[in-house]
Amino acid sequence: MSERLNAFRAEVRAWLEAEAPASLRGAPAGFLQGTWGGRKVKFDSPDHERWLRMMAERGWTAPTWPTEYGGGGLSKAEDEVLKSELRRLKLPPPLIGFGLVMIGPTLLEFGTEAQKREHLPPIVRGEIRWCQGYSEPGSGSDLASLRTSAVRDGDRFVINGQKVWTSYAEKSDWIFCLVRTNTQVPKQQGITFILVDMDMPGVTTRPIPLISGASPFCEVFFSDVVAEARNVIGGIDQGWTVAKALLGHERTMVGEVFAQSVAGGEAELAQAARRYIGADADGKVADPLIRHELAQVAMDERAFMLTVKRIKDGAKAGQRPGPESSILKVYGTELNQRRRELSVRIAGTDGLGWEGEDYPPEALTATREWLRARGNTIEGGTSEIQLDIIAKHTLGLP
Amino acid sequence: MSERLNAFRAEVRAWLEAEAPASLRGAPAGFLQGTWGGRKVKFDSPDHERWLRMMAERGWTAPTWPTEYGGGGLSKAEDEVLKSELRRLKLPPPLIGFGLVMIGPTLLEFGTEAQKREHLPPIVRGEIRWCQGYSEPGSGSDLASLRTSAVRDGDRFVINGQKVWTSYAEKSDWIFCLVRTNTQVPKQQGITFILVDMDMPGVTTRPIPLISGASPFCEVFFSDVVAEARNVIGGIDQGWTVAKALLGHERTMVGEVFAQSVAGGEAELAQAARRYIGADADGKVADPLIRHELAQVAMDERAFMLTVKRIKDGAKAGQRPGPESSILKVYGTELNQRRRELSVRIAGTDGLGWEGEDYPPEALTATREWLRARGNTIEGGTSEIQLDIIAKHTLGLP
Amino acid sequence: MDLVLSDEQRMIRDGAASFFRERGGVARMRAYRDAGGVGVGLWRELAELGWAGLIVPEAHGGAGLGMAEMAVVSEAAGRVLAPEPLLGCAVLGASALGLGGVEAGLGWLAKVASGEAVAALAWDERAMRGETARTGTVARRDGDGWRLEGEKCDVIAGAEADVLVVSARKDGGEVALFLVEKAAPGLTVSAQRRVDSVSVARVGLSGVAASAEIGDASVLDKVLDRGRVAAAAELLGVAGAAFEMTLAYLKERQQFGVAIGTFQTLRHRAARLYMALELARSAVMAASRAVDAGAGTRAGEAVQMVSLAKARASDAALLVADEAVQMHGGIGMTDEHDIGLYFKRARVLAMTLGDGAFHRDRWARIAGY
Amino acid sequence: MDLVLSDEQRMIRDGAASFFRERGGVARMRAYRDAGGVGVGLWRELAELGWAGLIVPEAHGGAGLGMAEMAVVSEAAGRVLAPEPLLGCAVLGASALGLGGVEAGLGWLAKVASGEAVAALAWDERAMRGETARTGTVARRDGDGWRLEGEKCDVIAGAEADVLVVSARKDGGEVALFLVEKAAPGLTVSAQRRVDSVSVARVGLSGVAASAEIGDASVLDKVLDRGRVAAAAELLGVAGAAFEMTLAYLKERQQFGVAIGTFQTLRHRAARLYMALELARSAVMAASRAVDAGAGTRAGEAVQMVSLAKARASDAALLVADEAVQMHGGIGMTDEHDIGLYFKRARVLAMTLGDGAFHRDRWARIAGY
Repeated sequence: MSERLNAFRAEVRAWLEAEAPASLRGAPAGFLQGTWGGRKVKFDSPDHERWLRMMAERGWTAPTWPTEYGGGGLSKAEDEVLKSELRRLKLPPPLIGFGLVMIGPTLLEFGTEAQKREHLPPIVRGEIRWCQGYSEPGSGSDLASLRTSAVRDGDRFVINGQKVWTSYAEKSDWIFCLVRTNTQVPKQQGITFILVDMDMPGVTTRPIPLISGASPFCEVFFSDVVAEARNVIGGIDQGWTVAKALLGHERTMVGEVFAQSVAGGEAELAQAARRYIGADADGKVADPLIRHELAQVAMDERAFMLTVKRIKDGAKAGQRPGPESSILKVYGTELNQRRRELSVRIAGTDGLGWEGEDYPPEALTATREWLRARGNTIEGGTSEIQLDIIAKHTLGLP
Repeated sequence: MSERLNAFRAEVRAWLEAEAPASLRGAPAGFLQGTWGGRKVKFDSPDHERWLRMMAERGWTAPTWPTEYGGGGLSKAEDEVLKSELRRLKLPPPLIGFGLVMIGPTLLEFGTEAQKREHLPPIVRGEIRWCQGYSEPGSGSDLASLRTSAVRDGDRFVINGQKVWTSYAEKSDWIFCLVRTNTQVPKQQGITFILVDMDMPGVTTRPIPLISGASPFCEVFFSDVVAEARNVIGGIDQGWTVAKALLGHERTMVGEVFAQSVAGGEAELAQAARRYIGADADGKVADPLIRHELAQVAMDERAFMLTVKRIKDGAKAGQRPGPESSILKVYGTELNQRRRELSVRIAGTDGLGWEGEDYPPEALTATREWLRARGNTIEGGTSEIQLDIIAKHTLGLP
Repeated sequence: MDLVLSDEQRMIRDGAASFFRERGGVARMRAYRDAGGVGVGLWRELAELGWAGLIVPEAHGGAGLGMAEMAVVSEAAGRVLAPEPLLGCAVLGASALGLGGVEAGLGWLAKVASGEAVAALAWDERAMRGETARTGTVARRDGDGWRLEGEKCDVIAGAEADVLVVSARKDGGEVALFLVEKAAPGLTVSAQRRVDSVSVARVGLSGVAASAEIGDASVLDKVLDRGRVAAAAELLGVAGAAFEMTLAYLKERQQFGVAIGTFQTLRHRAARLYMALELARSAVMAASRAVDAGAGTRAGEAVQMVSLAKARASDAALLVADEAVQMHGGIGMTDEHDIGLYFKRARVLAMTLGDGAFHRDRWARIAGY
Repeated sequence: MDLVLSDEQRMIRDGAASFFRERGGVARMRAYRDAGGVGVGLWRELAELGWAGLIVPEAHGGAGLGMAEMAVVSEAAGRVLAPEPLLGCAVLGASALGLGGVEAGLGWLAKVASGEAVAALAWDERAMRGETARTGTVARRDGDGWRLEGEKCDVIAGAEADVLVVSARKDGGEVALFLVEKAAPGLTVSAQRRVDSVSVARVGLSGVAASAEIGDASVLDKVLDRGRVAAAAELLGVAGAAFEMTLAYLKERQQFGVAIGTFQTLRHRAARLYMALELARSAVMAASRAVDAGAGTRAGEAVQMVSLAKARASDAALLVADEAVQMHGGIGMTDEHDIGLYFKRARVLAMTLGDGAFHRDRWARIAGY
């Protein structure tokens, strides 16, 4: 087994060394860096395009998906090897997006053979970009109360309503939506999960500016939009099961994203504190409260990252994912808020800057990140909902 | 009016100057200092006894109660004058206890003429000491679920059950109790407020040691205890109305007690911090976090006392008691906890002492006060219940 | 010093509330922002109502009232996020001109009270972190006068000011206040936009001739303390209005078939916000009265009350602001909803003239821990 | 350094849990307390199970295991508030005797491991506030040996100890560790009772002759860090058990016709306690492994992990303890209910070897802010 893996590693390494575009090597590995794909794709460079094509050809844009749907057909262990080799050369992912991490896995779990054959290969090749149509203005925490309606008309559905908080809707090609197909039954039982081509007439999008400025979020309006009945996933009125599976997946992802994003934050904050506040005779950050909060945030970050590691180590050791994972979303988002808050406090008067040449650019960024972070405990399931879930499912409270 | 008050003041002053026992003047005015009265009364000194008798004779142990029940018949304004003159000579109150502040006012509001004539004069004279029988082991926050039963038998009731958290039960003569007289109706509608002579056969009491050590709290057990039906206050099955009125009164009192108790705490804490921690080169308490928390607690105390003052000033100006008063119990008790917590932290290793000659006596006291304070947010209506009340009644949340 | 509003104060409060309501409430701030956030809004109208000169002595054309009355107006302004420089001009500017009792300063007061002239105080600097003892701007003696050298930041109403009062160290020693007129050569004023979209000025002083010295460091402290009381009162208004919007939302927003205000967690948290606001209000009332009582109070007492008020109001407002956005959920994060405007103003005012931590440190210093 | 328990560690955990359960759980602590709270309880039995010598090298009669294994036993002991001196003797005492590698100290280890002798570390003093740099006890050279002068406090198992390791400044300079036997003239040991009813000793040293010098300041730091890991692990046990008792109470206690665990405020607060405990657990696992890895880790890294674990575990335990009493309501305040015993032990362990604030300061120092 390990021998086969070693052989695989050698093969991957040789191929990457030989073929991967030199211009992309040594890139900083930000988690949102990479090509999003889609009909309106914009490549950062011709090498980015070449990199996508060559990886997609091997199915390595979706390494663990079955080869019959264009995937790489790799085992988890092989996937780890591939990832570590990409990291070794500091290569960006060839393709990112909600097709790969959200609708793709959902189709693999709930889709019919025909649906998989139709929708997965274009995702692997980066030809179709997907977005998510879940929340509505009246349905936030109570998602199942959604009202966007889909009325059957032969082998089609006609959709009317509005979605909100759809990331990158204006750049996407297809949207996976929750729609109401039955109003005569309890709310969870009348929801259908359907795929909609956003090029169809009647779909319009509008960006949502936030308190922190521009954002990828959009509203999406449906006015007599036609969707094919064959694009219903998991059965008519059966969409809630599909939706919940996807949501659970999303929350784990969010926790991990925050874990990645906190790494290295400590040093940055400490530097800012020295720059803005200076040091006392002992060489300590001159404001003892700020210094104490720096330690608090840094230590909380470390404890958080160690918890992420503990969960992963447990999984590696063959333990079932423990209930600890339920805390990642709540804690990770609050931690990010506290960090941004501290960063603004450290910046003093600069921390209040909104625009203007007199403010240091990094201070302006910090201010907007602080504002943006307020949304972390709301989006993707509010902290209140997460705590309810922990109380009920993890602690077994009645 | 003001002239009459001035005349009254002159009269009071002259009388006190002439008659009040010299040995009692200049006493520290702790809010629990004074004679409790009752059949088992213990006077701190013969002068304390003389002081009680001479004040009771004028009805000035209960200055505002009507003279026909032994009270002083004073107006509120006259009462204020009397109080200020007592303060001037630093005289202790001649009599304290739950008769004066709890059952007395309740009888004045809800009692029949016969009940008032029977029970009020012995309170005024300090002959009968009262205690309160409300909570039961199964009925804490949900007081109305109480189960101690009283069964009618002619013009008597036979009582069986258990009360808990009765302060000074073993030193008291009578207990005012909530008992269940009807189990066939909604719980609030089957409760009766009744007065019980604790010398009756079948009453036993047991003290409750707390995590902080000995306490005035007791359990009271009723085993076929007989009470006269004429001692029902407010009607059979009508006790909940009486109980609620008394509870509201109690909560305001608790808030005021905390307001009194915080005064002067700041200087004491600051001195302890200097003694235990020392000062840095700038003369500041050497631990910057402790110093910061000292300021936090001191400022919170000041804001709290100012709020108490604002409520009183508003009442003086003829405004109806505002909703602000609902916050006193919650905030005052949490403040006391934080202060005790800080005091233990300041004392370092001494803060952990339980007993032993090697610990400074004030540190041992501080430790027990810290432990005792944990109960503040539970007794007299938990903070959770208080916050529910604020949300509903003050904020009008549904 | 009873902590109740007098009849006159109630009248002023009600008058201010209805003025701001008639002028469009918070919608006016949104329009002001979308128009670029420059200028002093309805300053002339406010002056006609007597608010620009509210604390200016009657002898100098003002109403001769105190901070207790000013606080009432500031709170009303805070409730609608009024962009006018009540704090910047009517409190800081007017106090800086007048409290030193120097003719050159007093002479401006009538124009300030009438709204003809805008005055601003330039005291803060980027590296000071609120401590006047760290003032870096220097005044060098030049014949009978002084020349100023340095850079000031966050000057409220600085871009619109006709006259500036600038703090600087006399020959690098004691801090004093200097009068600088708009046209003075060497003076550069550039507007900057803060998160609340109200612009403040960065002021460069390059050998600028001061027209007079009008106060010493103790005057500056008194001016700042008046500003702190006004800022605290304004915060009460900002946070109070944000809290009421949130309370209304809790009653109205339905999820899971019920109003979200039925959820106990939100109820308890709302009750805690209410407590924080009530305690802050007591402190602000006490501070305004202590400042007005002036010499009548124990040394340090008024200063401690001011720090108490500013700390409490700042902390309460930040807490309310955070919770208001959270309780509004997604809509609270959108630029379209007014709660975000309150969130931003709360932050700016909380940091202005010292936040909670600053004032707890100051309290500890005065109390001698 | 994977953060999972090995099979051996699981076995030790399960063994310890069943041992303590069979011996009566927390009821044993109550009985111990009611009997006056002196002595070392079932120490001999614990020694027979190998726990007294768990981290003593095999060459000296111990099991030769590490802090990762010790942490597992300490947690199990914490869950039942075991009064035995695992922390005092098996960790602090044994480490102080052995880590300096000096024969005079090593010679005691076999007896300690077998339970024949109890060892204790006397390092703290009333005015030190946990900082070893403030050690006041002095060692004066006396011929080839040293004589100790000073007073130590809070010596765990000090009253029962056959041998003490005492920290003192050599001629007022560097701190070092000295071996002092029970019978040494000039040594006075008096037991004191702390809130958790486990007695500790105050130790007076009046010209006491040390039988050897067995370690320097760096050894003391290592000893204390091992103690911190063990205390943090014990806190996990104390807080974990208190949390589970509270959770059970939330499910069982009925008010208003429902279990109080249906009230959202309590649910959310319980969820937060859970989070605090899980994060503390991760930190404790990481710290025990970092200490065991020793030289393999970046300088400072293990020390930071230790401070992280102790700070996190202390803070989590204090939070859990406060909430556990509050959620139990009145019954939680009675001496009769076990939750109070947990409350008190949590406080003692949280303050022992540095509380959260102490370790945040230490972290900041190492991190260089």
